[in-house]
Amino acid sequence: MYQFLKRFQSLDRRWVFLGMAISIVLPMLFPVHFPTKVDERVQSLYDRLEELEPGDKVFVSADFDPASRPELEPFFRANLHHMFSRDVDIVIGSLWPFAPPLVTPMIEDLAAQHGAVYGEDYAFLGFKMGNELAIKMIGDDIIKAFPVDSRENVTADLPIMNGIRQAQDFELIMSVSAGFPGTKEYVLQIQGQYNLEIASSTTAVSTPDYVPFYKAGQLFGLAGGMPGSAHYEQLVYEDYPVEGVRMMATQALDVLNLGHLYIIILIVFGNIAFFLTREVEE
Amino acid sequence: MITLPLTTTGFGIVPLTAEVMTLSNLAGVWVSIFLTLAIFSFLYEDNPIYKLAEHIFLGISIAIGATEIYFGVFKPNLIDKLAEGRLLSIIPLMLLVMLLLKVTKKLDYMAKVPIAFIVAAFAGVKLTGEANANLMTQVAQTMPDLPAVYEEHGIWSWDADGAGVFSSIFLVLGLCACLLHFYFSARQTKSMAVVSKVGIIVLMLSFGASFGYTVMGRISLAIGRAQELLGLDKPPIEMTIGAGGDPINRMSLVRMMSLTTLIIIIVFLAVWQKKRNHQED
Amino acid sequence: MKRTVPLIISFIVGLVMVGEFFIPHYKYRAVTSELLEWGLILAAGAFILGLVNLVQVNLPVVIQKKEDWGYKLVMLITLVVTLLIGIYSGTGRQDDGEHYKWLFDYMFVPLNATMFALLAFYIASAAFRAFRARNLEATLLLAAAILVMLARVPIGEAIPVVGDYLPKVMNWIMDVPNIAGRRAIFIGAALGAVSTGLRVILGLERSHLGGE
Amino acid sequence: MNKLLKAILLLCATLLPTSGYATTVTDLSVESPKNGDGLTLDISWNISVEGEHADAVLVVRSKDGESWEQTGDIIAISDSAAYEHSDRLDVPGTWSYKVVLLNADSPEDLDLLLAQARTSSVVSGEPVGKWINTNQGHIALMCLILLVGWLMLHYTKRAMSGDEIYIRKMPGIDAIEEGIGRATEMGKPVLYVPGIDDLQDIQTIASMLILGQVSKTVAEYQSDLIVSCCIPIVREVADEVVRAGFFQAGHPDAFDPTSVRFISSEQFAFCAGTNGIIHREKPATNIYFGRFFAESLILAETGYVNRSIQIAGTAEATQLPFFVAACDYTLIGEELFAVSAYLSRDPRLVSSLKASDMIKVACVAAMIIGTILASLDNDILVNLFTISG
Repeated sequence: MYQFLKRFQSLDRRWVFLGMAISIVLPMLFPVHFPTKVDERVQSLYDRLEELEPGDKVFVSADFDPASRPELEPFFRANLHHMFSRDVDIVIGSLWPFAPPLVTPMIEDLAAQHGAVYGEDYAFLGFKMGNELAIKMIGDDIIKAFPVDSRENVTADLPIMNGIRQAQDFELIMSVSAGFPGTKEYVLQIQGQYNLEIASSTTAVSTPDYVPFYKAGQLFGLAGGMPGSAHYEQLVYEDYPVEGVRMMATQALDVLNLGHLYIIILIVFGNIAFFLTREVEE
Repeated sequence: MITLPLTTTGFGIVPLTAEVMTLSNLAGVWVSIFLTLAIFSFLYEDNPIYKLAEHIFLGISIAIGATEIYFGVFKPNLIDKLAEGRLLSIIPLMLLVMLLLKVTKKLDYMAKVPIAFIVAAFAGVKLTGEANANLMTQVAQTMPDLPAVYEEHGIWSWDADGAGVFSSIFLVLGLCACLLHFYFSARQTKSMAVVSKVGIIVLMLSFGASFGYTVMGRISLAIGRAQELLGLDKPPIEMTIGAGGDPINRMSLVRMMSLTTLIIIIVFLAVWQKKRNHQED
Repeated sequence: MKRTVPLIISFIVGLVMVGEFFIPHYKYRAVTSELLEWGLILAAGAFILGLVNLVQVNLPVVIQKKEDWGYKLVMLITLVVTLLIGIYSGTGRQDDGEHYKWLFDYMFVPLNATMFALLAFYIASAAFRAFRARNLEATLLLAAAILVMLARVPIGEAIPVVGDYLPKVMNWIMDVPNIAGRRAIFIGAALGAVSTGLRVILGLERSHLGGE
Repeated sequence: MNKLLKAILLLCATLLPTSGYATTVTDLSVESPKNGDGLTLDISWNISVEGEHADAVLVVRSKDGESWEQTGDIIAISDSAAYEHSDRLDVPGTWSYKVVLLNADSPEDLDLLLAQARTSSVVSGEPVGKWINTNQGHIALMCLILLVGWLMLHYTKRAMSGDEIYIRKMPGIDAIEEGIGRATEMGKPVLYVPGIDDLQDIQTIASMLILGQVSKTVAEYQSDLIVSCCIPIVREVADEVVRAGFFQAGHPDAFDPTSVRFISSEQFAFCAGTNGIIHREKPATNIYFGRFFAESLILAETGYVNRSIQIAGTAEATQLPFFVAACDYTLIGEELFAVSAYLSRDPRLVSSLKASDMIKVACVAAMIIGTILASLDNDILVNLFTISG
């Protein structure tokens, strides 16, 4: 028994890797769907967006890169779909250098679906370097932060920017954030100073960091990780259905089941083996 | 909280429009599959295919970062403004030149001025931001009105995820204990030790939550890659390659390409491993 | 001179940026937003330095054909080619059919995403081999982690009886102990930022300027 | 000619009796906001509706009686209600405002519209820019910053004049020396990783300060040290620091310049390189102090498998769980900053630490008293700590 456990503990880690791969691929090939309850933080985000009137302006900060795409793309798409469906004007900007090439096709795709006009119904201001400094500038003078948009138009001349000078002039700010700089920096730098309404969609890794901001009322909604995106997807596509839409986060959430179980089993078995062999050694 | 009946799963309804895939797109999909599997081959062992992919990654990520920074900052905020003849923009240009002098041996001390500028600017901005959002607001939010909480949730309410007077007091005292755990200039008395221990317990629960979420985040990323390798990232439409030809299902096509690439990489690894074993003998 | 000028600049710039929070007047804001813009340009400038450093480190390896020089060459070629294509393509670089977009979509995206996806596998391995409940702290941490992992996926909710309470307990951990712990770390970080910030502005902290 | 015509039309319009719909604009007022920037005016008005009403309203403004221009969007109306518009100006000065009532057949041209449509009376105002924000919260924050500054200077003075400021010992600190001792016994090196962030990060600064002490101890034990760096400039500073440490310990000859290594500035390449060191050179003790990201897990796991003693410290909350679960000792958050003060005894660091401690105690007191006061319906402390717009 002791020998077995000892051998078990020094199992080549490539077998562990293989197990992980199987527990991800298997439920994708043979999907099993479990229903899930919508989180209160996502519900509150959705409800606030439902209060928007046609013509209201929202600033979306798309701060993610390909690595965090699986978690945030479903939210970003559903969010644009949600706001376009409500005739809300959307201005998008980004603080991550790798975000523009990633989000431009998504924005154009959704704008085309809703027949939105560039410059009037939506605009993409592009990437701005400088992390906290850039956020401070968005709070201070967004035209100065983004003198030209991603298509080299003069930002101040865009009809959608009429009456907009700083972050405060937007109805809401949506921060789709994969880390630094992102939601936390928005809250730190300008939320309190200008009393802004901000909601966040973020990766699982950052979620526990942002919950205190949500509880303190610094964020009005928080969609965390894959479940957050999946819940929001469910809410949006339930009320604003689209034919043939792929609910990527919902699909991924079903796959996560086995992945989590696998990790839990590894921790439990690893510890059992560790304690049994340690007792024998002592 | 409400429970929603789910009408469409991820594999839902699919529009049956045929699309044309250009050869460049086809090549792109294959390259992307190859690079993905090449990086994953590191899980077996560090090998030439992985090294190749890794160095391509280094080169391309730096170049794309530089391009986006050029179009996102240098062009609009500096070059365009200088071209307009804005005299004030000469100052950042000078600071920039001083910064770049860092690579020289003789004038590298000049870079201290722009470095001082940027560090001080960050320090100033962070100072007020942190003190406001992370200190003042967080403290202000940890002063619950207990009678009001009792009226709303009672001592403990399962319906509101355990909100209530107990949790409110736990939050205040827990936070105090954590803060006192970080009180370094206090002499270690018995009561301080107890408070400190409570602080540690609260911190560990907090880290546990973080841990669980991080596991979820990392697996989510792997799921994203698997979705692409299995062709689940886009609807499985029928498509033709180039102008003519028979239509083929996108999902089957991607899966076929993934499988072939996987086999090629495995064969390569096997040969490489054998050759290496041989050399070692 | 070499020492005093940076210190004076630190003092002035830092103080002006702190004032930004307290002084709403537009004339003052015009000054701060100008300074912020310079900051943005300098932050971008640091990237050029990195680029130069990279070439300085790798080019000699290729020229002298040291170990792995082939890979370094691939890296430098990829770098130069992508950079040229990017600058040449200009504003429309992200349009369909552009080479830059192709490089981004089919090379950069999978590479970046897969690098991070490797961590899912490392977590599995670490879970099996390194995460041990060796003391009270680690035990609590692992227990809370397992609970969150279970509650955060649909299958956890599907467990009879326990499944109803699992998300509630998890939300309680997130809303109460998690917030208490985070706020303590936040407050600590804020105090760190305030004291370090003041040290920088007052010229007491000089490690970024090359020490004493 | 056109202008003259417009002027005549305008005159006629003002002379014509107001008729049509029964919508009236009342209480139109212009105010400069309390802590205004000098380029903002708040306009507010009430609309009362009886029977058939106008479809929408539009706010127009004019500087010093010059031509009128639209400001903001057209606002649709349906009921009697109060409206407000926060107007952004391009230049300061006296601005006049009026509200124009619109219906379906109002002309698009603004001059014609102003001539034909019914408008409210004109009000004027001048934006006032404030040179200090007088919000309670802002004042409180300023006092707090000044207080921290004063405390720091106060304790620096005390520390410099030889006053001992007590700092408690943290469990990880003893482990550092034990780990170095163990490495000496085993004849294996000590590995030190200062995180992967740039020099301007406070955690990297703290790590460099600790490295100075560690290298001194290593030199005293005559053991070997490997420092693995991710940022070129951090390597330069680390090199200086270790050299100085060996010098202070009286063994300047024992310092090996190749022991402080630059691995790669790319996160995962750095990680792979450091993993290689752990695998091949088998350090007996691994010390990770600084700012870590995703690589924390990989390093800690490799070290665990290699059976090294591992001591970690970071303020990066998302990475702490992995260090706690896989390392023998972990310094959490602020403890990292305290270590440098504890080991170096530099008055500037010690005084910062002491000042932070005092504020912490003040926060604890504020929260407990604030909770009691809030429960007695007294929000004075809550308001003091709340900063709003």
